[in-house]
Order: sequence, then structure tokens, then C-alpha cells
Amino acid sequence: METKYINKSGIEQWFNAIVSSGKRVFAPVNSRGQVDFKPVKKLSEVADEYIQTTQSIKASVYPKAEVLFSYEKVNGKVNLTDFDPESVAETVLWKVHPCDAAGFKPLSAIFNWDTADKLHNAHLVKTSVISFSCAAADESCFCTSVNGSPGNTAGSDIQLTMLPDGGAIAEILTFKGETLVALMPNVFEADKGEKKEKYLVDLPTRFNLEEVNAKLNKAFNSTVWKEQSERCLGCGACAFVCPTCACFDIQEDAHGSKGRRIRCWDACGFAMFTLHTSGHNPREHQSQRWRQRILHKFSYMPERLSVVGCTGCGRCSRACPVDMNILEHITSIAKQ
Amino acid sequence: MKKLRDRAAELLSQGVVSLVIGYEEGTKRPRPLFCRNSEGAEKLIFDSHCFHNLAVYITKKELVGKERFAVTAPISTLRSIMQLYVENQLSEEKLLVITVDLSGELREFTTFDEIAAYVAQFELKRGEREQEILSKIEGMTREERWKFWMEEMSHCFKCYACRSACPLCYCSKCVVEVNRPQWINPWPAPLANMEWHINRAMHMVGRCTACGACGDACPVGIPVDLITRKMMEDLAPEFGYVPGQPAKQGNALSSWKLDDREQFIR
Amino acid sequence: MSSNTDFEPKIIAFVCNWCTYAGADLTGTSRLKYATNVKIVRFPCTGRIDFLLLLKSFAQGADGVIVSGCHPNDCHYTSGNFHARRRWIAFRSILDLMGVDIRRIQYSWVSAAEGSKWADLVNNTVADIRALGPYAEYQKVADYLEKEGYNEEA
Amino acid sequence: MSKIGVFICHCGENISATVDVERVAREIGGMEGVAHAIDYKYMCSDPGQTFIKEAVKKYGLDGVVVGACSPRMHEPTFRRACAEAGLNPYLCEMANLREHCSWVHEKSEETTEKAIDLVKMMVEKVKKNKPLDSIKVPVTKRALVIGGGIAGIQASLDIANTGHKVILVERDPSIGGHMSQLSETFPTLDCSQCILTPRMVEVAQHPNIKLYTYAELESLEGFIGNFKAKIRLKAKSVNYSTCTGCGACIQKCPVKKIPSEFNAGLGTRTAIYVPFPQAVPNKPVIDRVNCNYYKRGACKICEKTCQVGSIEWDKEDEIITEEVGAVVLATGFDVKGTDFFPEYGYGQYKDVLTGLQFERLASASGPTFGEIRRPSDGAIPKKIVFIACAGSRDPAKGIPYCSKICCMYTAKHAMLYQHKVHDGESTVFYMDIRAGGKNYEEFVRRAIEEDTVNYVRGRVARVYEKNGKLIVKGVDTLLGGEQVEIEADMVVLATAGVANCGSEQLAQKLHVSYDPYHFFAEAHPKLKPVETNTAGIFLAGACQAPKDIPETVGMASGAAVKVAALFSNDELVREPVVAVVNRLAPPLYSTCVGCFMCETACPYNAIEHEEIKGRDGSLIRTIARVNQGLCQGCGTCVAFCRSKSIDIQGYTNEQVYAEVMSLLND
Repeated sequence: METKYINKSGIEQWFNAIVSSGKRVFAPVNSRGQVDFKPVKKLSEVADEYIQTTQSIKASVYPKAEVLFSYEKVNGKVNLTDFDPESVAETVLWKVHPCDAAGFKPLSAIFNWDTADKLHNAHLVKTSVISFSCAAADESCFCTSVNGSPGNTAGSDIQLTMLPDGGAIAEILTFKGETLVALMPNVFEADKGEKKEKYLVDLPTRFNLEEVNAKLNKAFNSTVWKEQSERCLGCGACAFVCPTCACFDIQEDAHGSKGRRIRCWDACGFAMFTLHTSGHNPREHQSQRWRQRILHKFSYMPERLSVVGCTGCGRCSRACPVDMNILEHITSIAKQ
Repeated sequence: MKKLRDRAAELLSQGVVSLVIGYEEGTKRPRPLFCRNSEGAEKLIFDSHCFHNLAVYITKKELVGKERFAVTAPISTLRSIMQLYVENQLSEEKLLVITVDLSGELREFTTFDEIAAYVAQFELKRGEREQEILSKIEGMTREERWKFWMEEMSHCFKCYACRSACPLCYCSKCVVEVNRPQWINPWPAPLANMEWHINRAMHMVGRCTACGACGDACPVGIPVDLITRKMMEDLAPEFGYVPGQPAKQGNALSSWKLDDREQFIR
Repeated sequence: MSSNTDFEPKIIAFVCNWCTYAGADLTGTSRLKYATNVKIVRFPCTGRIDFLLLLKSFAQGADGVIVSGCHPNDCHYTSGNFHARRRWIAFRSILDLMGVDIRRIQYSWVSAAEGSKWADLVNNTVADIRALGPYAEYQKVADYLEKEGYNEEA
Repeated sequence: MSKIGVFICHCGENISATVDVERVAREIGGMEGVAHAIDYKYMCSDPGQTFIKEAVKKYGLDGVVVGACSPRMHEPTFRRACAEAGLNPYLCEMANLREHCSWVHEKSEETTEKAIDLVKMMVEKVKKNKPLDSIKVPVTKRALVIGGGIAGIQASLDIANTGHKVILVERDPSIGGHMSQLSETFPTLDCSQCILTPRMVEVAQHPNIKLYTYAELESLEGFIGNFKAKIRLKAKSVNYSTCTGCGACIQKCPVKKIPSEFNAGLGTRTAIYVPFPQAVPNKPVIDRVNCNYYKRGACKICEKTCQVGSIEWDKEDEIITEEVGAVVLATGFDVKGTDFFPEYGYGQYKDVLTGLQFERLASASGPTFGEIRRPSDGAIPKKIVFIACAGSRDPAKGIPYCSKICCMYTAKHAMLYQHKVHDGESTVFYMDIRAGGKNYEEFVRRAIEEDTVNYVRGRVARVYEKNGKLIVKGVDTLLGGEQVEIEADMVVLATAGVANCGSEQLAQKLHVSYDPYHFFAEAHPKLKPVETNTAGIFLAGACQAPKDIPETVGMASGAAVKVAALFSNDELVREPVVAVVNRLAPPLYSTCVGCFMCETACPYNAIEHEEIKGRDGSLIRTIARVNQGLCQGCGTCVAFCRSKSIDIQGYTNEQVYAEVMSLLND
């Protein structure tokens, strides 16, 4: 790990070098009234004024629907074409928030908890993350309450902290990061000794994670779930914008004698998610599904995978049509 | 506001209703509130920022239970309630509807006829946002419209917030979840999304009251409400129905006229 | 669009049992010739025809669709065709709004006595769709899972 | 995996001349799930069918596809063959290789490929077919006939004579209908009453007929074979079990000036009355609207007169329920009154009459005892004008149709007039003379030639009164539009026949459809003229459209045969091509959410409400249920159902989807 300084024009030259290297570059772009990660070619396309992209980088790294394998039956013989990890394009994510980058850890923990997930890992290997530390936050942000921070480097390959002169402190964190630096090493100057903390937004913690965890351990039968979830509509918006939600569905796209099996995003908040063929639904009510969502992230994952299933990005709160504010709900549980 | 809170508290404490569905202050704007006692009623608010269509909750049995309940309803919610009524989803005995009229007075409806008469006073108009986007769409060629919507559809990740927020999407099993046959591909892909939204619009023919809840709910900002709205604007005059003032003897697609348009039929 | 004489359009016809299917039978008994491109799927009534089938047809590679049933007032079930007519008015309006090419769906009334009308309908529709060309705009997006690849036209 | 047998027919050379049938069989034989595929010269022949039967057994087939002619031709044949081999007949489908392929295309690669596609399509469909059982509905062998005119009388007698019970409901105090009002009937000029009254009496005395007069249908529920009719017996105020029909009360009734309905307003009747002397039953009812006692609370003269104490002042309407298996609608028609015609004085001229009023004048039992006299002054009209098509065939009047009977009865009227007033002069204004029918044209010619009725082709623009005469202004279009003006003593309008008042409400009660003029709609204009689109409800007579007596009687007998045929079996067997609402395990029970939009879409009122109740009897949900007796299998509800909760057997979503996909996936 190495810290360097890169000036304003250096940033642009380096960015252009990454683009010309042939890698796909995704960065936040402002279009249709929303800021989201999109393929970009020029630095000027990258959005400036925003707190958070609508969707997390999950949307750029993992396709919403992806072919696990395809098949064709010819003269009674089945030809199978498996997923090819090499088909995944090298991707660089530019201007990722630390809370997004931090999402890779819980995602990997889930996808690889017993057998390694070929697709997930292929995407991960091909992705490099250039994060920008956060100089601003809004009322939905709470990374500092879930072991994160505006300058958290977890999951990043390089982290830039923007300086008033337009340049940035560059923390080169991994080998992938070094590879990116190597595309234009000369723009990286020696560290000027600036403390990056000075440029980070001050985000006080909103709740104590251990305290919440302790409360949740005893809360399975609490009435709080019903109270909190009454207005929840049961859509999947929170799950789909979440950087750590990993629920998926397997579907068949069959056309006569050929077809493909598709993995696509799903959400534990959907009523159908746990519906059995028999008609029985172990999570019949919205309150049970809401409980599952919270307990999974704040209790089951820390317990079983040793990682908190939330990075405090606040996207679910922003995306929710009925203001299911996760911070408010967790805080209220902590206070109980 | 005080009148509403007092009345709600009264209804709850006297046991007239067991639940009042209304609005409270939310993070950035009002949000739905469920009060089951007079304490909860203190949080009630009702103003022009109360946008959510609360009719979406009144068909959820696990929520409203078996006892009588009240709902505070701006005009858009009232229209949905009327539509739900003709679709046999509501009963007069169980529902008390409260609104605040233009003069700020509290009004209570115990019958659907009263609601129908009240709703009839209000005209459904395009707002600025709808006007802006729709006139843009109306100015496009067919190919441009296809491109426009395919771009929009590419953002859809099928969270079904549009469906969840719609008071009229109360099916216990939506057609997208029907898999024998799989009418609509369940994965989020541009055309599969397009199919979903075309299907949604078809299912809303003669039913959509243009409350805008679906578009408001979309986390990725697709103006899905304008699909159903434009459909409604185009078809309501032709089929002779008024959104929110439904006919009991059948909706636009379950009825017909001898002289319905057919110049497109060769 | 340029007309393409090598292009053999795939067209599916959704017809009712009592009028158009019987009409097409009469075309046969009258030995009137028409193009082989159209294949008939039989329904009890036009009222039975689901709009989703039309959408699926295009997604699965159809270039055109014919929907045909009894003339108004002739429906075997008295009003199935009237219900269908309304459904198609609504469906066309929505498809047009979404930018789907509604010229590729040909609606018609063909009675059991109109064997020659059926032959004409098929031949004219085949010619029309041939002139429009393959419905690539729709078909090519059918298999894509992600936006990339089709939206960024070279 | 399916085991489907495919049988490709050459149809002699009809198919094999343009389609390479061997290749079709060969390629289909390689398809997934096809266990056996052959081609043969004539599949429908005995040996052909034997191939199928043997293959079903030998290969244990669970589906059969016959690629041959149109299923409209031989589907029953091949389904029967399958059934005989022990395979459910509904697991057999046909691919139309002849009418839809070989006959309409030239011999070519494409033609054969299309044939392959068509067979493939049916193979994919059959894979999704399910064994179906025909639907059996029990039949209550009792008929309800509504309307006691000649149509209802004929239908009742015909049904009763087949040994089945009939309930005949008549709105008026007597049966007989319009026919009882007629003087003489065309084209034979026999007396209407003479031929009708014996039939009326036969009805009253028939052991199989239960007659309810002064009664109306209140409601009808159920379906073919199983209707429940609620009938309102209007209070007659007279106890028929004791009344002897002596008529003394009628003599004494002080209210005597009520226009007689039977005499079309030309005569009068009393408040307690029998509509006409030959009425069946020949017992009076009290017209409560006009009775002094009911109006003012005092009178009761009839009660004093009645020797047997039959007057029941406090009698109330009674509602009875009858279970029936079939209904015959014979509610007849009405004619437009003279007040419908502004151009002819809005009914203000007393001597402008309707054809029905003229019937009463000409009738021996009428107000003038058969003499043609002017209602205004009782004088015998010396000049009379008949105006045909008064209202009929006049879109401006809202009656574009032909009332059908007017040409004939107008000729009859003119003839009767000439027979009764020998020095009289009669003129008929007509648009066309429609005298189609046995001996009809001859009848009209006789009126013109033998009875010297003056026929003028043209319309009458105006009728107005001047110096006690009715001035009839018209044109003679055969004489180049020459103005014709006749000073007449009497004018008779052949006013349009219209639907009976209340027919719309009745149609709604019965759930039968009706045309824009409120005549009941037949199920098919050609092939099902006596059926309605509601199974088990039939039509007889002028309630369907204006028609004359022989046609009415024929139709009534037709309806009776339909009823008798229905009653000839204990159960009704129907094709199982009907809609069904899905049922699932609790807690869902069904995906139907009970919006009941299907109920409003169904042309047959086949959608019912089914209450799903818990073990404690509490209502869980209300969902739709299809009444298989009423459903005709159009499938409109299926395409309409948003949650795909209704499906139609034989054309299920899975089946049609598989068909479409097979055509597109290669």
C-alpha cells in the first residue's frame, strides 16, 4: 500500500489512459434525472453534484440477469455450454463510494460460503474499484454506524481523496490498483503529506452495532416487526439498490429444443420468495419478511459470516416508495 | 389538522373503528401512518403533500383485519376506492372514508354513492411533469418512442414497486408469477420489462385512475405512470368512462358498444 | 423501409373456430391459392385470444400477426368479437404508445363464407409484412438480457 | 415423456399431391415425445381408424394427432376411434393439412414444411392436453311457458302432449293474446276465435298444464335443466275456487266506462271484469286501479251481488316458486298506437284507427257486433283509406324493420270492408306489397281484383280533418308522383309491430339478449331461430320479431320440440369445452381475487359467486365459479382474467401457448 498525489490534469490523463486500455469504465453519470453508474469514455461525463447513485455498483458488476449455462438438444444429444469466466469484460469502476466498495465483502461471503460461486468470482476478478472518499453525506447515510467510514478503503483497489486544488490523495491499495497506476505511472507524484481525514465528511455514529445486535438476538418474536412493516408495500426496491443484497432466482428460458438457464435478482421482501408449491408460505406476512431482511443483515450475517450485511449507504431508505427508513428503524430497535 | 386528529382519536377511542390509515411526517415528505389508538392519531397530518395512494392498503387483509377501519383519502385515493368498490374488493360496512375538502372541512363518507358524488366534482388534469414528458412522447415518431421506452425499460430491474404501490394491483398471484405458461419472462431484461409494462397497461384499461403512485414508486425513475395515464387519456373518451367514476355493470374491456371503432379491421 | 424480396416473413394467424377457421376451410375447398407463410392457430372465439400471445409471437420471431374472427353480430357466442374488438382498440393504443409497430398486426373479419377474402387477406398481409421487412427491431432485443449490445448502435 | 401417435393422411391424393407426406411422417417421428408416426392413404377409412386404435394399444399412446382434413370435418370421427381404443377422446387433435395446406398451396418444399409445422403445432398442443369428461347436467322435466297467446298456447299443448308438465304464465286475466282479438284471419278468412277458443279450453283442461293467469315472472335463476322461477300471482280479488263465473258482479259493477283493452279501446268494460266472453278462465278479476272500493274505500256492490262470497278485498300478490328445466318465451308483440303519428293527427281524430282497432270493429264479438261504424258518430264509412307501413320501414321513426304482417292484414281489412259495406270505396296506400307465403299473393290479388280495392303505391304525407271528413294527402308514385287527395270517412293505420312493453326488463330477468328494438334475440339468425343464447330458454312467436299466425305456431311447435328433446334424457351431456376457475390448496384456495369483471364480460351469465368458507363456517373469500350448465365455451373470460385464474378446457393457456411457440421455435 502506497500513498501518492495526483493533480487535476493528472487525474484526467490517467482516466483517459484507463479508457484507452480497452477496459470498460463505469462511472456515475447524471441522466434521466438520476445518477447511476454507466459506461463512460470521458471524464466530463462523470457526475459531480450528488450524494449517492440510485443503484449500487452491484448493478454494474453483476448483471441483473445472467446465463448460467445454455443447452441445445440435437438428435437426442444434449450440448451444454457452460458459463465462461473469460467472457466477462475487464471493468474499472470509477468514483465508487467507500460504502459501495465495502459491499463486496458481504457479497463474497454469501456467494462463497460453501461452494465458490463461479459467476460471482469471475466478475470480482475482472473488476477494479477506484473509490472516492466522501466529502459529503445526507441524512440517510450511516456508514460510520456499521463499521465503515467516509474514507473506508475496504473493497477498493485505489482510493482517491479529492483536494481543494482539484488533485487528489491516491491510496494504492492492491495489486489491481498498482496495475491501473501502471497505465500512466508518471502522473502519480509523491505524497504531499496531507491528512485525508481533513477532507472527509464528519458523520457521527447513529447507533451502536453491538447494542443493536444484542437487541436483535432477543427480538425474533417482538411486535416491532409488525409495527415497522405496516406501511411496507412488499416491493423489491430496497433489495435491488442494496450493495449487499444477494437473493437470486433461477429461471429457464426454453425455446423448443434449446434454451438457457438464467440467474436473476430476487428479493426476500417478495411474498412469493418463500412460497412453497404446497401453498404454504413460511414467511406469509410482510412483517416476517421485514424481520428477515433486518435480521439477515444485522444478526445472521455477523453471526455466521462474520460480516455485517449493511454498509450504511442508505440507498434502501432513499429508494423506498413509502419511506421505510432503515436508519430510523434500526435506531428505534437500538433504543428499545 | 386538529379536527382530523381529534376525530380520528374519537373514532378509535369510541371503538367505531379499530384502525385509521392516514399520513404522518416522513423523512422528506409525508408517509403512510397506521394508528390504532388515540396516541397514534396525534401524528396524523393531511395536506397537499400527502401523495401516497392509501387505497393500496385497504385490500390487504392481514393489515386491516376483520373490524371496521377508516382511511384518510385525498381525491386520488377516493378514485381508487371507487374502482376497488366496483371490483368487489370493498364493503361499505367495513370502511369509513375521511377526507378534507377544499374549504378545509372534514368530510366523512360511509357509502360509496357519497364518494362517487364527491369525486364527480373533480376533474382529472395533467400536471406539469406529466404534460412535459407526455408532450415530448407525443411529438416522437414511432421509432423514437420505441427507442425512448427501450432506454427506460433497460433501467427497470423488476422490483415491482409500480405493482406494489398500485391500489388496483391486488391480485394474489400476478400474471408475471404465473409460469404455466410463463407469459412474461420473469427476469429483468429490456424486452421482458417492456412486456411487463405493456401487460400492466392492458390490465389497467378502464381501471387506472391516474393517481401516479406507480411512477412515484419507481426507484429508477421510469415514468411508468405515464404509460397507464396516456392509455387512460386515449381510451376513456372513446370507451366512455370517467376514471374514478366506474360503472357497476362492467369496465371498458368487459363491455362493448355496437359502434366501437373498427377502421383498423380489414 | 426497403422491401426485401428474399425475405419470407413468419406470420401467425389467430382465428376463431366458427367464422374465420371455417372461412379458411372454404378457401381450401375452393382451391384458392395463398402464400405458405401464414400458419393458423385455432381458438373458439376471438374473445379468447390473449393479447400476450401476440406479444409473445413477436418476441419469439414472428414478423407479423393476423387476428381474425366473425363479423360484428355474427359471433357464435354473440359478443366475443365485440369484446375482442375493444381489446384490440386498447391494445393497439398501448402498443403504439410504446413504439411497437402496429402495422404488423392485421385485424380482420372473415366469415365462414368468405373463402376468397381469407386468401386475399393472407396474400396482402404477406406482401405488407414483406415490404416492412423482418421485425428485427423487436426480435433482436428479445434475447438480450442487458441493455448493452443493442442500445449502443455502432 | 409423452407417447404421441401421429397419423398423416394422404386423403387419396388430396394431401399427398402437394405435400410430401412420407417426409412429414418421418420428420415428426423424430420429434420429442412422438412414439409412432405413419402415413396412410385414407385415415378416416375403417382400416385407417384401425391403425389408430391398434397403435393406441400397442404403443400405449397418451395422445394422438391426425394430420388430415379440417377438424370441423373429422374430429368427431377420430376422437371416437380413440375412445374406442380406450384413449380419452380429448387427447386427440387434428392438424388441418388439407383445407389449410395442400389445397391452398402448390406442390413445393414450403408446402411440405408448412405441413410439418402444422403437425408439430398439434403435437405440442396434445402434449398439454388433459383427459376431459363430458359434462352431465340433470334435467328437471317441467317447462315454463311465458305468455298465453297463440304461441304460448301452442307450445304448452305440444310440450304437454309429449307427457311433460308445463307451467303457463299469462300476464292478463285470460289467455288468448292478440289472436283472440282478431276478426277473421288471412288468407282463408276463417274466424279467429273459432279456431283459437278450442285450444284455449284445451289448455285449461290439460292434465299436464298448470295455468297461472294474471301472473308475471318475478325472477329466474339457474341454468338449463335447472331453473328456479319465481312467479308473482297478482291479486285477482276474486276467489277462483268458489267463483262460479256467473257474471252477476260484472252486471252490477257501477264503474262501466273503462276503455276495454280487449276492444283496443273502442269499447268499455267494468272494474270487475272478464276481458271477453270466451275468456279462459272465464272468471273475473277486479281492476284495482279503477275499482271504487280501492280508489275511495266504498262500494263493494260486487260483494253484495256475489252469491258465493268469492270477493277477496284483502288478497295480496303471492309469489310462488316453480322448478323448471326449460323456458319458452312467448310474450308476443304490441302495435304502435295512432298517437305515435304527428302527421296523422297524434291520435286526436277518432276515426283514425289502428289495424287492431279495425279488427275489433270487424269482429262479430266487437263493440259494433261486426258492423264497420265510425267511432265518432257511428256512421258507416263510405270511403276508407288504409295506410300500410305506418311506422314500419321508417328509420326516421326508429323502426327500420318491416312488421311483416301488415300487408296481409291490410288486404284482409279492405276485403272485409268491401264485404260488409258493399257500396263502400276502399283505398290502400302501400310501399311494397310483401305477400310471401302460401296463398298470400293470391289473397292480395283477390282483394284488388275481385273486391276492387284501390291500391295506390305511395306514402301518405298528411291526414287532417276538414268538415267532418278526413283528408288524406298522398302521392301515387306509379303515376309519376301525382298528388292524391282522398276525402275519407275512416283511416286505418297498419301501425308497426313493436316489442311488448316490459320485454326489455323481462329479457334482463332471464339474461337473454335482445335487439335494439327490444325483440328477443335468437341464438343464431339462421340455424338457431328458436334458441336464445341462454341454454334452455327458447323463443316462440312475435316476441322474437313480428310474425303471422302460421309462422308463430310453427315456431312454437319448434320450441316445444326443442324442449321435448331436452326432456328426453335424464341428463344433459355437453362438450367439456367450458371455462374453469382454478382451485388451489389453502391458504390461497384460488388465484381468483373475486373482481368479477368476468361476470360482466360473460355473454351467458355463467359466472357465479362461490363463497369459500373456513371450517367454522366463516367466509374466507368469494371467488368466481363457472356454471358449466350455462358456459358455452367462448373463452372471453379467459383472455379477460388478469390473474389467469380462469382457463378454458380444450383451449387452455398452456395449449395455445405451446402451439404458438412451436410455430416460432425451430
